[in-house]
Amino acid sequence: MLYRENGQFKTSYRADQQIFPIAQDKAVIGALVAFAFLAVPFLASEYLFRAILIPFLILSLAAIGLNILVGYCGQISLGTGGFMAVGAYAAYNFMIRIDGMPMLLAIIMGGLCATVVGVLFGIPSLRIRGLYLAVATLAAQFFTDWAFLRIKWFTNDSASGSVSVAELNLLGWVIDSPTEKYLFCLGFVVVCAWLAKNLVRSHIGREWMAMRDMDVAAAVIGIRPVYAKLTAFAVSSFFVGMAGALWGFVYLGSWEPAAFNINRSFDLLFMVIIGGLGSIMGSFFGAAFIVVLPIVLDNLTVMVGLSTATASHLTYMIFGALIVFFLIVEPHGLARLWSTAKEKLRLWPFPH
Amino acid sequence: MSNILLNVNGIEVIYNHVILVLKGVSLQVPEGQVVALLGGNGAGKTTTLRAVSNLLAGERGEVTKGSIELRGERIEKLSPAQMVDRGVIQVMEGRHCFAHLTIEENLMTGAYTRQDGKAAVAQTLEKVYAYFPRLKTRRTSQAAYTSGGEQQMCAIGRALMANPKMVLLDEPSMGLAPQIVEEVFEIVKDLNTKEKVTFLLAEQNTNIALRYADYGYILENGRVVMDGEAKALRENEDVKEFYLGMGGGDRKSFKDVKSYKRRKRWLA
Amino acid sequence: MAERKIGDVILDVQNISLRFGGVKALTDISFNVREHEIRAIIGPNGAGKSSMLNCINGVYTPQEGKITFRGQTFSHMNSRQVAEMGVARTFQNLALFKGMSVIDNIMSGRNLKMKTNLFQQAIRWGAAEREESEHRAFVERIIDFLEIQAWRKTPVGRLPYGLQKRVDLGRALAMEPQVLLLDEPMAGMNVEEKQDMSRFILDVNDEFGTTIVLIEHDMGVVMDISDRVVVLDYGKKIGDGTPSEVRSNEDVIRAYLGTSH
Amino acid sequence: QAKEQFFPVLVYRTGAYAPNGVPWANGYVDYLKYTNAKGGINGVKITYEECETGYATDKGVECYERLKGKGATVFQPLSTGITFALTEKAPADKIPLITAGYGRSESADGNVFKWNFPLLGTYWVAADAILQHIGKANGGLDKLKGKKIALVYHDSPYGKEPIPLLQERAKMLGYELQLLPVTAPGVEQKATWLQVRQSRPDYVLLWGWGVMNSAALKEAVATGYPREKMYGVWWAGAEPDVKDVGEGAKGYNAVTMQHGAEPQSKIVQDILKEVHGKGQGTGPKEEVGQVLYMRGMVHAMLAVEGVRRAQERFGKGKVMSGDQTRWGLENLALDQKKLDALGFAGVLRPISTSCADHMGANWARMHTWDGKAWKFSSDWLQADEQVLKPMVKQAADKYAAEKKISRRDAADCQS
Amino acid sequence: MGFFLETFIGGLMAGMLYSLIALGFVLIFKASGVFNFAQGAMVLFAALAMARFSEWAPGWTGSDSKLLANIIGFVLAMACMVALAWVIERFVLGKLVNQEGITLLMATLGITYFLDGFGQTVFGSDIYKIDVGMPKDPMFLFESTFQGGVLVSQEDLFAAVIAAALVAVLAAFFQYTSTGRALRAVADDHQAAQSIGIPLNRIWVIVWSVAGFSALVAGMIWGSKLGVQFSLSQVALKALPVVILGGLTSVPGAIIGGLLIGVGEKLSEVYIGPMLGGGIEIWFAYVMALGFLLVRPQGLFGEKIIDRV
Ligand SMILES: Nc1ncnc2c1ncn2[C@@H]1O[C@H](COP(=O)(O)OP(=O)(O)OP(=O)(O)O)[C@@H](O)[C@H]1O
Ligand SMILES: Nc1ncnc2c1ncn2[C@@H]1O[C@H](COP(=O)(O)OP(=O)(O)OP(=O)(O)O)[C@@H](O)[C@H]1O
Ligand SMILES: [Mg+2]
Ligand SMILES: [Mg+2]
Repeated sequence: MLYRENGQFKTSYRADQQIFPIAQDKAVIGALVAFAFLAVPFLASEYLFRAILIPFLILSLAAIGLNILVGYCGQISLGTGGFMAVGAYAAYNFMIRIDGMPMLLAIIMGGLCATVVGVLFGIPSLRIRGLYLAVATLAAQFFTDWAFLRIKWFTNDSASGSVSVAELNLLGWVIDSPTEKYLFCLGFVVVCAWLAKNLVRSHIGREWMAMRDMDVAAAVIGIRPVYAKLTAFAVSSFFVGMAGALWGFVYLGSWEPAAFNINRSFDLLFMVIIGGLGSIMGSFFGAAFIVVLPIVLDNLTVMVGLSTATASHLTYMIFGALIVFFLIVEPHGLARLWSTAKEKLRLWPFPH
Repeated sequence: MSNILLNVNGIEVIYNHVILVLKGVSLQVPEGQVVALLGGNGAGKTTTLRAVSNLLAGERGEVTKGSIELRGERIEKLSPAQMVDRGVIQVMEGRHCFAHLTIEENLMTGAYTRQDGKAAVAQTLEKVYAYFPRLKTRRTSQAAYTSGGEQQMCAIGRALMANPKMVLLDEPSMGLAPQIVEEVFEIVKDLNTKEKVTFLLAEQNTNIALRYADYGYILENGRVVMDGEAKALRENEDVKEFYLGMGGGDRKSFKDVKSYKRRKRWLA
Repeated sequence: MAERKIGDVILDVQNISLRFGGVKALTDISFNVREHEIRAIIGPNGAGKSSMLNCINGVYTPQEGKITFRGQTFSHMNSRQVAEMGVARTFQNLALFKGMSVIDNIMSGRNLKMKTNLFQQAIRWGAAEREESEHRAFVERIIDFLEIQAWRKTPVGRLPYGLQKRVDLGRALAMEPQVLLLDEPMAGMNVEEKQDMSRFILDVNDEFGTTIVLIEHDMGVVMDISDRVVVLDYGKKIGDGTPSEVRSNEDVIRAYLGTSH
Repeated sequence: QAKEQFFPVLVYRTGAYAPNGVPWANGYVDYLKYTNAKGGINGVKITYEECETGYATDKGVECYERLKGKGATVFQPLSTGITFALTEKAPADKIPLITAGYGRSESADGNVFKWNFPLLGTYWVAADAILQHIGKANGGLDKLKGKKIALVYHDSPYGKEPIPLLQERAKMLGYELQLLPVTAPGVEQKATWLQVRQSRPDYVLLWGWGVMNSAALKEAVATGYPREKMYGVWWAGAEPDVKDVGEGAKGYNAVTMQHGAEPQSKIVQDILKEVHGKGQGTGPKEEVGQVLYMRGMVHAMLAVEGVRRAQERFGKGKVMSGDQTRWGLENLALDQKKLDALGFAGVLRPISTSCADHMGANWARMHTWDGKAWKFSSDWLQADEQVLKPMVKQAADKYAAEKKISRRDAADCQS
Repeated sequence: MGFFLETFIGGLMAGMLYSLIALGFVLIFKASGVFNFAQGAMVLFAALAMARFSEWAPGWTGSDSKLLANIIGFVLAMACMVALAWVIERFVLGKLVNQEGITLLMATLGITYFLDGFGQTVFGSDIYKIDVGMPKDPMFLFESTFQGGVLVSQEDLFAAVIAAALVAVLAAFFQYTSTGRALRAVADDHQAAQSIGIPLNRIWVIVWSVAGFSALVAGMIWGSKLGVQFSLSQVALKALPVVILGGLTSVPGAIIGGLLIGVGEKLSEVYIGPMLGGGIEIWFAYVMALGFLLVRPQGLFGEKIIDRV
């Protein structure tokens, strides 16, 4: 009814290659972004900003990064937490060691440092594959955990290994209130999502996907595995690193290496898979699911009046069961569920 | 007809909740016969076989309408393993050998459901090797490292190891050298006449399929568009033109074909 | 149909031997391919036909022997070099990128020709966008040519086998190859589809002057459309010549054709 | 409408650290219930809500955001990681943090850390008290010269906190310090204890949490290191740490945060009567009076007394805001008389804070596991202010510089 | 030299304990192609069940016999593991036939969450004790040769022997039974295995039960070493480098991998650790595994990774 492609004829390939070739999609996404920028700041409570929206946005960014690596290039990584840590600590060091370093630049530099580390740990992927690689990437996780605890220089000789940042200042705009933080993250994430979307629908994106789906065939059509895999690691860790920096700077304010421990890596992988491998949109769905669900469950179980322990055990159980449930309903994630729904809508009211 | 082994009754199959592939397919396979299922790419042959052997679930497909009966028993709810227990086994399209197992191990897994003792299994193994001598020479290689044709033989041999009553063969000729294709069909005939094994085979190679089959169904776009005795089908002008490549009597050289898509109209 | 000019030797395979552990996949194989011709390789299952293509293609490294392509001689090439020199291929066991749409699969064949860097692609402004559109236009021509317009945006994993084969061909064509290696492009097709595919192959050969090396088990097709045929058996060459020569070769009849053809 | 003072309670009753988190939480909540049973804080009823953090920083932050909206009086995160994160947020929200016996050691400097209250002692206090004790046992601190002391620590900011002090002290006293980090959660310590066996230190200090403590003791048994030479921090000196080691842990010492296991104390008896006696106890009865339960109670008492003190200035029987409570905590004056009245006679020594000193006390005792219970084994020990003060100041200054904040002036101290 | 030996032997022992957990991973992977991240949770669950049941047993039977209590605990815990295997097959794996490895892996993470919550709800989250009478005191060898002797933990020795026995039995199961072959077939291709009549559901219940058994043994040994509590589920992380080093599909690989990792880890921590400030063993284990994988991407004994076109 409302959702129809009919009558939307593309007169140029360019038009067909837009991010959202279907007009309704474009409208919906446009409205959503506008809503997020213009309406949410007036509607949301401080709790919503600080405890849900900001972590949701930052983790979406990290999930986009991880999705590039896992979803698009097919290299499973369990070291994401480590790359986030690199981004956070590197950004911190740029801030603290270079006087007058703009925060934005520091975050980007954090991303770049994560890129370097990511590429380094990506080198084994040229030889090791699949689950072997997945487990091997834990090396990155544990090594960075260790390095930031042990090497004092990284933490500016802080005895405990934990660091904190001074005020966030974006070209004179002091980002202080939750709303400002939210807007900052939102802007950041929207730009990054746009860049990521552009990449995955360009030829580099096709190279990644080709590596994922069939690497021998990819080599035969002239794709260099080295280049494809390492760029995927690079781009992925760039986004992940920036997300790490934001996590430290904006969400936590002060952090220790444990903020980026292995559970973070697993959570991110969850987001990517629940959301949908190989889908930028899915990264958002996944992040929302993993950030919001436990909180909702927590609140619900507490509301029912269970003791804290029972409530949180129950939360664990429901959370685990829901993950399995979603995987069964749609192994390709929420994004696929979404597109199936769209397909149905397109056919509506005819069943097929 | 009392000896109907398999009766497929107006089934619809949907993949992924949205893609409707079979739109009411009905067919019958009498006991002890070879029935061919013909049709172009994407007609739904594989899907039909999967529906019978209950392998649709793994592809996220489901039968939404109609019924399938084996000897009068409804079988839609059975698991693939239960189907094998009832003597119905499918040779999947695209080989699907167990890559890490050797050829012989592959064959032996086929005998998993057998209860009649080691000796009997060994005997069947010898029979399979006799049918496919090439497999015997490659028995210790991992299946993944054998050639495409060898894998095809392995897949067929593996199914035979179960001593089936009915075999669903999906594109047996694909990738086989011509004389092996002949051999495979000879084997089919052999099993059919000697051991009374019933076959339902999906084939693109219409020519040979109709030579060996008793009866044929032609499937296009998820519907049965024609069926009849194999002999009769072979004589049918449309079949000749579209499936045997012999428009106007003689076989045309592939070099000279210029396509004129009358077929599209025929199907509409 | 205009008479095709068959030119000089473009690809020369000399004394190739390939072993996998104890298995001798290829033993001392030599043959050549001339420009613009359609060269078929036939032989029983496991004869080493696919392995031969894999050697030319740089997927396998033969233990012995050399390959000369356009006057340059290699004992081993890596796949990318081969691709850059203009050799494309299709695969026997469908090696498509299953998760990608038809368009993306074929576009990926244009990969070598796309030059914009990572940053341009990320911003997707100017050059990157232009490039994308240009190549898309080319790919659309291939899609038209192969008559798969209706499936453009379908993930290839969902297509029936025969169409997947076409997409595989499309991806190879997108590379604008000088030599096209086809590994059983017609397996699993019915006669009509084989006719279509034959026509595609002949058209490619005609219109773009692409040299074609073809592996096929359907003797009808091979005999009809190829200019010369190599016959392999158990890794050895047992015949080489025009279709009619090969058809009457005793060894070939015994090893491969059987009596019925 | 009845006046209510809201206390958020961050707990971890599940996960790796639950065995330690649960008794603490039970003690904390029971004390709040007890206060209500006694008529609240000058008539102001206490309400509270638990939030499960699982010892994870991000969950802690979420809990903080959720509960602060409900008018939180004071937070006690019971996790070094969460403390670090909340330290950044508390000033903006004007909610004080009590981190009694944990958190940043330099946050004792109230001039920089306006909102942090590491009451009763920091890790530097703990470490110094242990050294004092060892010194005494050897007949003077100077006897430590030439000795070898190993620190087996949880490889995290928590475990690393005592290192600066121990190093400073090593320079002064001339002992050799060996650092042996154990990766969290500390289930595998074989390499660590092989190193201990090889270098044979005279003393081992144990800075662990959760399973790491009992695993360390078991490895000590397995490598034959004498438990009498082992000294734990107060987070490594409670029942869960030794319970399943049993006899093997006999002789193992730990420094206390003043209190130990005190089932006989008046407050415990009162709680048994007023809370458990009325069927309102949070955990099992046997737990009441154990070390971590006591700690939960003590921590709750500090929070309640902070509010009570604030009421003295801002109005008795009124609900105190976070800022007002901060003033109360900053001007705590719990003398012996008050403590005795509260039922903490023999459990705690007087505590008095000021704008500059947010710690309020630097006393500790040793207790030793006798196979069945923790028994005190030393007199009161006091950390050396001469050593600690400058270190705190220096570290706090560094923090202030990094964060670009300036020290509070006298006027600010009045607020 | 004495100390080197001590470290070396200590490493071997620790490695054996890792193997015990690695075994669970290998079993399930070999038989269903599932990389089972829930193995750690299963170890914890099994140990909790055994600890609690044997704690409650005297109350039910009225007898004080420790042996009896332990046996009851073990048997009931095993029953729990079989039930668990059945539930997992019925509600999770059975519905995910023919899905990609990574989806299955995520499903096992879901199971992990569920089990963590469920186990703690049913059995509590305190520290519990499993006491199967393993000797705690150290043993000294070669006291005449080296000063102070070479210390060996008797408890570890005990555990190592049990682990070795278990592995031997399981390796035989895979090698010499026809079920072993079917299991490997399932791992290669679910759908093809189904098509030839291998009943996936039954196979999976069997395999997960066997894995449950190995989890129970691991839980018993680790539990009596560490006490039974949540952290037990994290020892599974220690087994990860072991499985990739040994090869995901090889039972003997789990042992050799375990020994190599154990020794490498301890030696590195003791000899290199102090130079780098310590605490390096965890990542060193991975770096070591990585090093081996660069030479053999399928692990030491794993099945060759096949890529062919
Ligand atoms: N798993 C799947 N998900 C979605 N669609 C599918 C799936 N499998 C098959 N289809 C669709 O179902 C239709 C019929 O496919 P099927 O494989 O049954 O054809 P076929 O007759 O066997 O063709 P071929 O001769 O090429 O093997 C095709 O259009 C195909 O795209
Ligand atoms: N990577 C490999 N490892 C081991 N053996 C191999 C490998 N590749 C091919 N072989 C073996 O080499 C022989 C030739 O195989 P190839 O695939 O080239 O045959 P083919 O002529 O293409 O046969 P078909 O017509 O059946 O496809 C076969 O016996 C095969 O088992
Ligand atoms: Mg088919
Ligand atoms: Mg081949």
